[in-house]
Amino acid sequence: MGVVGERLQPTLFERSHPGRGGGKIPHPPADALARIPEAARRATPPALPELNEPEVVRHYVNLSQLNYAVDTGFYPLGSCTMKYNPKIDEWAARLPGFAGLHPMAPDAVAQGTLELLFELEAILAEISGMDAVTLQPAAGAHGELTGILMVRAYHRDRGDTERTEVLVPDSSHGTNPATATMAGFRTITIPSAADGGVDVDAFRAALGPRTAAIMITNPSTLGLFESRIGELLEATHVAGALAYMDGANLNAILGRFRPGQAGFDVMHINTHKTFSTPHGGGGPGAGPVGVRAHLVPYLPSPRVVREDDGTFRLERDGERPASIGRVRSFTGSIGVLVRAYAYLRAHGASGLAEVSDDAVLAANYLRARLRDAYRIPFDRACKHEFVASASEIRQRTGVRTLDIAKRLIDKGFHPPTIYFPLTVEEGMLIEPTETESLETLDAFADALIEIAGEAASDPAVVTSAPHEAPVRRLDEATAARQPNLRWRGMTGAQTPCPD
Amino acid sequence: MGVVGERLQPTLFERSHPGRGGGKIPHPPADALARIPEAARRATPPALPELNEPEVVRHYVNLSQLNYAVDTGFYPLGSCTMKYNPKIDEWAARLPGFAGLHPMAPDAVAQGTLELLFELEAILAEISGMDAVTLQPAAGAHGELTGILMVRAYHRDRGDTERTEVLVPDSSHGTNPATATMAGFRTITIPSAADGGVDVDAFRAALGPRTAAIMITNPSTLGLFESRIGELLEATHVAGALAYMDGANLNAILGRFRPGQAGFDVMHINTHKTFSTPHGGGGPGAGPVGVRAHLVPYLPSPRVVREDDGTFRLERDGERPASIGRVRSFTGSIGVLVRAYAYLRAHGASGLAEVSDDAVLAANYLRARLRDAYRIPFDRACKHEFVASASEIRQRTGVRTLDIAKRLIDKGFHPPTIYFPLTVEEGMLIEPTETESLETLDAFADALIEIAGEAASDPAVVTSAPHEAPVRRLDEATAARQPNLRWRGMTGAQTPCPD
Amino acid sequence: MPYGPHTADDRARMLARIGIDAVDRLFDDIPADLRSGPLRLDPPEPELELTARLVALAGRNRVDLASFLGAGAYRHWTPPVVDQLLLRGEWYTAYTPYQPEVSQGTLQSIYEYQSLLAELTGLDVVSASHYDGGAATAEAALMTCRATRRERLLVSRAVHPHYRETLATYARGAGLTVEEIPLVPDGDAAGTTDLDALGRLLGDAERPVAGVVAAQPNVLGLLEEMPAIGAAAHAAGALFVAVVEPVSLAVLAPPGEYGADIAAGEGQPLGIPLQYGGPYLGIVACTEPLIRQIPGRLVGMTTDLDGKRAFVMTMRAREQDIRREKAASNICTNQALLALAASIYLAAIGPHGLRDVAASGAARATELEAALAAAGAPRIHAGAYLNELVVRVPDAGAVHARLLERGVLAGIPTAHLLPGEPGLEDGLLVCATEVTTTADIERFAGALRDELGASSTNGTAQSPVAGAA
Amino acid sequence: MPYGPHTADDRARMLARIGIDAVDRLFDDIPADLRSGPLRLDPPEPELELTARLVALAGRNRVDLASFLGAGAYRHWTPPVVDQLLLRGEWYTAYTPYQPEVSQGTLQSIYEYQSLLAELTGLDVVSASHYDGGAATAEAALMTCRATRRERLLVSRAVHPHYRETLATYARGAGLTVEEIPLVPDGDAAGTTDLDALGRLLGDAERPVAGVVAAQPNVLGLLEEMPAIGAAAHAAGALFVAVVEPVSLAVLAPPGEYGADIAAGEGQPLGIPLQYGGPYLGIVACTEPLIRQIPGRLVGMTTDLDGKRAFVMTMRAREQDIRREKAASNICTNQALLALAASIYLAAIGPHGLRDVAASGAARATELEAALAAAGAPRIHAGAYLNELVVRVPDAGAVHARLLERGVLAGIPTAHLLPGEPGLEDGLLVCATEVTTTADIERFAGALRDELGASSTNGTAQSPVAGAA
Ligand SMILES: Cc1ncc(COP(=O)(O)O)c(C=O)c1O
Ligand SMILES: Cc1ncc(COP(=O)(O)O)c(C=O)c1O
Repeated sequence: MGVVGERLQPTLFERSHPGRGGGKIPHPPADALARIPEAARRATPPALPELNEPEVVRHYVNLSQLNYAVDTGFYPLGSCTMKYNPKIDEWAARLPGFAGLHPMAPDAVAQGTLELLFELEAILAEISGMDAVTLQPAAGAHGELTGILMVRAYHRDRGDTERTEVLVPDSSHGTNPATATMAGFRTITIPSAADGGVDVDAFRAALGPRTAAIMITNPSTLGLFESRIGELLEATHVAGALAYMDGANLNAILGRFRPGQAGFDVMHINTHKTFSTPHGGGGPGAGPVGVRAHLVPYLPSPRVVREDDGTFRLERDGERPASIGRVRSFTGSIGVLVRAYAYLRAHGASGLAEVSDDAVLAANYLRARLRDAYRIPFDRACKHEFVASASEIRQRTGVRTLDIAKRLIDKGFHPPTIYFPLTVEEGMLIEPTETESLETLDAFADALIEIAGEAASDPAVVTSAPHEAPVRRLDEATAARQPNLRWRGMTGAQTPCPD
Repeated sequence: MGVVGERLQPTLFERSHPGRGGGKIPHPPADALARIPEAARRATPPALPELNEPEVVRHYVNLSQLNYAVDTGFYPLGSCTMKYNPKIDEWAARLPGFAGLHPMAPDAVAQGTLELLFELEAILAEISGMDAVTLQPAAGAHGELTGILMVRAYHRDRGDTERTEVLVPDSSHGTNPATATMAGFRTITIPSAADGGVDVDAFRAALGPRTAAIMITNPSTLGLFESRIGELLEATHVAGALAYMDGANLNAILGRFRPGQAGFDVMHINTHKTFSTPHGGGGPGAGPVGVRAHLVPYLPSPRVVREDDGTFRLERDGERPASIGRVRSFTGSIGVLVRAYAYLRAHGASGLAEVSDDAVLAANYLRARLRDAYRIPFDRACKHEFVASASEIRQRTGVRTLDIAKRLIDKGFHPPTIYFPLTVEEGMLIEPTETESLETLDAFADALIEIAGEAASDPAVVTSAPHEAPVRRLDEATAARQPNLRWRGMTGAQTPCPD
Repeated sequence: MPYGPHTADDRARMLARIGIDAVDRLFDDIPADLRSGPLRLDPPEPELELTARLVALAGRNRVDLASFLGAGAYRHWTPPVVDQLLLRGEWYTAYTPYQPEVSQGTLQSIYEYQSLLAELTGLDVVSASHYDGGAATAEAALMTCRATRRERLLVSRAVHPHYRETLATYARGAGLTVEEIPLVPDGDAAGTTDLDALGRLLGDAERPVAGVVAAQPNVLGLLEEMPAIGAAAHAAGALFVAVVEPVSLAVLAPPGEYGADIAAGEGQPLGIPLQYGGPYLGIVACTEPLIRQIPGRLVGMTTDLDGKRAFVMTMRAREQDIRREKAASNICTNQALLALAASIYLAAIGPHGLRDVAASGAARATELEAALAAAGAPRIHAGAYLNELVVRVPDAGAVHARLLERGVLAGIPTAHLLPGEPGLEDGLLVCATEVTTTADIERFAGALRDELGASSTNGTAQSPVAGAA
Repeated sequence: MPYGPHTADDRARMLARIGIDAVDRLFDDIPADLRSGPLRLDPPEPELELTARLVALAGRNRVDLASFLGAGAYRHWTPPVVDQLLLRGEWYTAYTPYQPEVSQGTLQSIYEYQSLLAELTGLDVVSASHYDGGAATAEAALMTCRATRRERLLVSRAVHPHYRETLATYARGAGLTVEEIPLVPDGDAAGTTDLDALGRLLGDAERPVAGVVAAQPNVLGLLEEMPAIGAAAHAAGALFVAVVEPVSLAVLAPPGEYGADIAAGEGQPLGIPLQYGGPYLGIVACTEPLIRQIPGRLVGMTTDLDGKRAFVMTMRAREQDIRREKAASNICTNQALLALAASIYLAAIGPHGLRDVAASGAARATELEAALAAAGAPRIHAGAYLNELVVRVPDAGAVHARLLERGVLAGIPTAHLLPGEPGLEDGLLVCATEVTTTADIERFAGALRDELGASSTNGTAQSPVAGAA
């Protein structure tokens, strides 16, 4: 009921009432389906919920109020870049010319979108320092798969078929090793050095003729720039492997470091992080992939081509035979890319540089503010995020990072990413982003410091948190042991169709 | 912070930070204002708040969550018809063709809107049983003024200048007498009879050669149909006066009673009630006025005219010389009227009849359910709303209607209208509307019955309510004694303009 | 019914509880001879078909023209954030905040609106909103009568004609007299309120004046000598009502500074779509001493029982629901959502942005003036203007119609706007804002040049000329 | 930076606290030789100008044509309530619900989505979403390999070519073999999966098949013998993947009923705008025994410490963030907001509405078939179809291009869709849905009649003919 009353909501199914709803679509002729053979028809209508529009609205309005969101408060979820999503981008994606265009429309009908995509590729190529970009992948992990499949095709085309391994640092995001597996590679995990960077010796030891690629997240998931990246890249190339950069953390280095220019062969970009397309409660995103010239032949098809007369078209089937093929249906998550394009245009060169400067400044400011209350495992200049650890607090008080995270909820903040990367004990990865004000950063630091105090003075208040949220901690064990993944017991929409 | 944290929000001014914002409008040339004389220029820039867009969004998203609304729950505010506002209507009003049309656009440019208005007039004329309708008035009270000014013009044109009084029942809405005053009339208040209707004898006694008009709300603000309306109308007309119907309660009688056909001379309609255009936290609305033939010459100008060739135009200046003139700038609250039109089309004849049937059914159902716990002063078939009274509860327990209203908040409901009409002691005017489900009606009745129980068993919990809202009861006395109606203390946006 | 919840079964249960057998019984109190038959309207239209109908209707309006229309409603660019926030059901499906405990959102937003407009106007008391600029001006004029207990109003003829007509309608109802202050016919001050005439009108001691109403900028786009008008009014014991355009207040002196007692105006330019005239936002602001005369709602800051800051409707004894026939006005439903739109717009665009909007309009208007003059349509007036101006075009009405066929909405013929006003027979009132593009201006000037070349060769003046013919 | 909060002063305060003098210091860890110069991009564009740019670009797409395009993406009418609810920041600016206590909105909505799709597909386990129909199909195929520990996949050639190509790309990566099941070339079953050929392919005991993938309706709009395909697959120890279109499931038998182990498909028809291809909604559903193989997120119902019902992500051990290289898939970011759109669409349109949508498409398609046949373009196939069909048009590619000039988007030349497929050289795949109007159909048929009349007089058949040439 919003501002007052019970906040948790019944399910759509509990709200259902046979005979409700209707009035939206004219009824087709009664014999509309007569020509469909009985055997192919559905015997029992699906038992979908029947609601009238007012109930639908209340359901989703009230449910939405149970969510924490960037639009309601500070969301310093490390590695996820939860920054402000400009509203003009939402408007742009909904322009009928963009939103209503059919993906199988002939090129002549799609010139506006094709031009936008072509321009966007160029902008991303400039930012990434790459020679070409594909906009097809639907997310970061999808971009990784696309990139690693190109690596595979590259080696295979050169007859280099013994390269079956991908080196991945232990601090990397889970998508990296999972991608390697999906692309048919074996993952070799490289430990981190004491300074948080890749252990270069271990790396050199693992590198060899079986190495197809290295996947480096830079800045790393610890928020640290790999300062020995030059060495790593050189060794990789000397070994005949390719260097993949996980660009999920590009937000930190816009205009400061262009991976392609620096020697990476291929990288993906998360538009839903760096270019602020909204995360949507878990998606959608887009994961454009940039490549250097030697990988261009392998880019997925179709790409956008500009003709001499200034018109645009999609590549035709088979036009680039070395392509790894499609990684999805149609051309890409265009609605997401329209938003990214608008964001990029609004910022321009100077704005993008400021994005990174301010993101990095904010992270370092928080690091400085939290230094006394929390252990900062790598207490040097971080990039857009940094890891703090409650390991000492835990030793002293028994209060764990999980508890601190839950207690932050009581204080009105979304918790940071916790226990990631897995390499840091009781870690929390804090990413403030560039769109949060100093007042907000201070309030958050104050809250975390206060909680550190509570852990000492009144640990129970922390370990039993949250107290103010719509629900308390959940029974995840039962959820996994006896999974209830769908509603049962609707009796089916067998009521006569209402008018 | 939405789902958790402090719910009350700082003001825009407290959120302001000099130097924030910008990036939306290109800067004009520095000399853009050079040709404006110094004397006409503003010396100090206005001290408006400076926020970046993320802060603006959080401000208004979080503030909005402090509101109870139809979209979040049951809002049985009597006399206000807080029913569901269909979302297609919001969509329609935002179509660029409607939203972007300039009010001084020539007729040729405005054919779509003019056609819609013309059709809407016809639909409302049919519903009201009137001969013609003006769509100009911006709200119900504005419609009243328009109608009563037409009455005035009518009498004056007939040389009937001694008619200086307007008869208004004591249960009427405050806008009725206030309107009479604005139109230069004296208000004569007519008491109610024991059955809640107009006291016909008192009415006859007051009626006379000085009576310009009677203003009858039908169904009345007690939710009762004036069943002696035939008598009242006849007496009015015999006395040479005109009969105005306050149509705010039209929701109850669609397709059952057409006021013009029944003998009323003029009435207004609240689109924001009967035809579900949203109330917007207090507005906007629209108050179309229907008249019988003898008042058509006085309708405000301009009206929409249909030419023989099927095109539409606005009346030209002076085309209908007896018109009372304009009651506002431009043509009307068109955006509101587009919504009403969509609503009317979606419902059609049968849907509108169902609206009233179901609204009346719901009100009578609630009346039946509450009969044992509350006094129902007029316990007969009501229309779309009814009055319940806590007078007996107050006598027994000291708990007042105000307390009960506040306690309803704790139970997740918006309170009904209380202490209105003023004629009922400890009254609450309950209007459930036709869009609320039986489950909701039952939950509301249960809550009210429970509160009646609490009043007896634990009156303090009721008199100190609400307990669950973002704020407790307010200090209205100080607010009125030492009015603080604006923020002070912003130091002014004298910072250099940010880029 | 498309949005209703009730099935036949639900209805049966309700009837049973009520103890009747048919809904018809609930209408037995309508006298049989007064009952109506079924409505003669179309059947319900499913939303899918309704969509097509509405799209077709909207498509019959032409909003793709190069438009130079102003005169009280202005094309502006509104950041999309404004409408996206307005579309939240918590805002637009709430009612008047009668229950403050569950309406702090609306209440705080109104308080903020009052504060923002107080700052823009330089006047401390701002009502929560009125119907529109015309109604606001009328209510402001009525305020002066209540406050001075006088019954005569003077209105500059350069106040928007719709506002003057609305004021006349309201005044007629209230039994008040309205007289118009003529405009200076020629010379440097041509087109502005005639101060001498004002002096004469105020000088009639028999018929003391309650209020003087003038607009800044006026309906011809010209800047008035507001301090002088105010001083004259005050010298005669009258109150001074300034009709203002809120975006201009980013750069023009605020009414509170030049002695206005009341400001009235149209808030549409603050982020509200044109919509062929409404819903718009009537602004009324006044000085503290007039606080008990102001019509409409006021929201004040206060505390709750726990001492928490909170907001509430206040000074309600002026309002119709309390005072009935003695109320300051009959206004009830107002334009709260539009006031919210204006606040969000101001918050989103910021003070510098607002200044840029106003100054861009001025810059575009300068460009427009030059282009039209070069095309043979010089400015008519000599006085200063902000972003609207009148140019002379021989046979203005006909040229206007022909330009429309060429996709140019060439402003408004002044002969329609101020019929009979000397010197304006051949004028077009044109307007530029920050959304006016150079391409639009060139299109206008080019088309105009063609038309003027085609229609006559007896050359019109090629450079601006002050004063009327 | 347009949306940033920091002033020079703020930055100075932050630097001071960090103890450095310039932001540049924070980038000292980037080796000097690898630092980049300033980006060679345009300067920031104020939103006002960006608005104009975007409107111009969008205007260069043509969305005003009479369109008969389908083939995997479908024009439908979506109740406006869907997008208005999606635009709430609480939905679209949240992230993956890692903290369930402050994410019950998203979690419950995913649980509801899973339940709705389980009901539509007749399969109990539904993932929280995949990238799109193509990726979902590929993931479903990979599941069959993991579950059977086999490495050979059979895909009907009547599965959308993009899906087949995506599957091929994924399979190549994973080292799997994909073979296509040919289509029946002629006769009553022309255009559907060749069951005999399928039998032969499954019969190869040396190379056991993990999964058989077929689509219902297939990409030519035809209805397949799904039970027979499933039975054949199962007989060979393979799993059966049905590629489905969710709106059709209102009227067609659900995969769970005809023996599919997995359903995959594109959720776009459930209220998601066309957007030139995305973001869309990949659907994957499976039977309970396959639960540990399903990739992507799952949300389950549970309780909190107080016993209150609540929702949480569950069975996470399949996912990359926990399992890393052993995960069921690398998927992380998915299409949650689109799953929400689909749920709201289903809730708003209801079961009867969904049936009406599906049946209206069928009715419109019948109308279209008749009109095109009368215009000289008879249907090519004899089999049953729902709302997409292939008609024969001599020189289809050229006619298609000429119709485009006349404002008709005449579907898709089948020669492009399934190059080399016998009998489809001269076909157009056309589609009708509830938004197809009679006027559009007449426009198409009229233009086609003109074109066919103009281009040749050697009469094509005037009545439907079964089978391929
Ligand atoms: C470092 C890193 N790499 C890869 C990814 C995967 O990106 P996506 O979630 O878009 O698939 C993420 C996402 O959180 C990430 O943080
Ligand atoms: C009976 C009645 N009359 C008149 C009005 C005034 O209508 P409005 O608020 O639109 O001015 C109302 C509004 O609540 C009302 O209930």
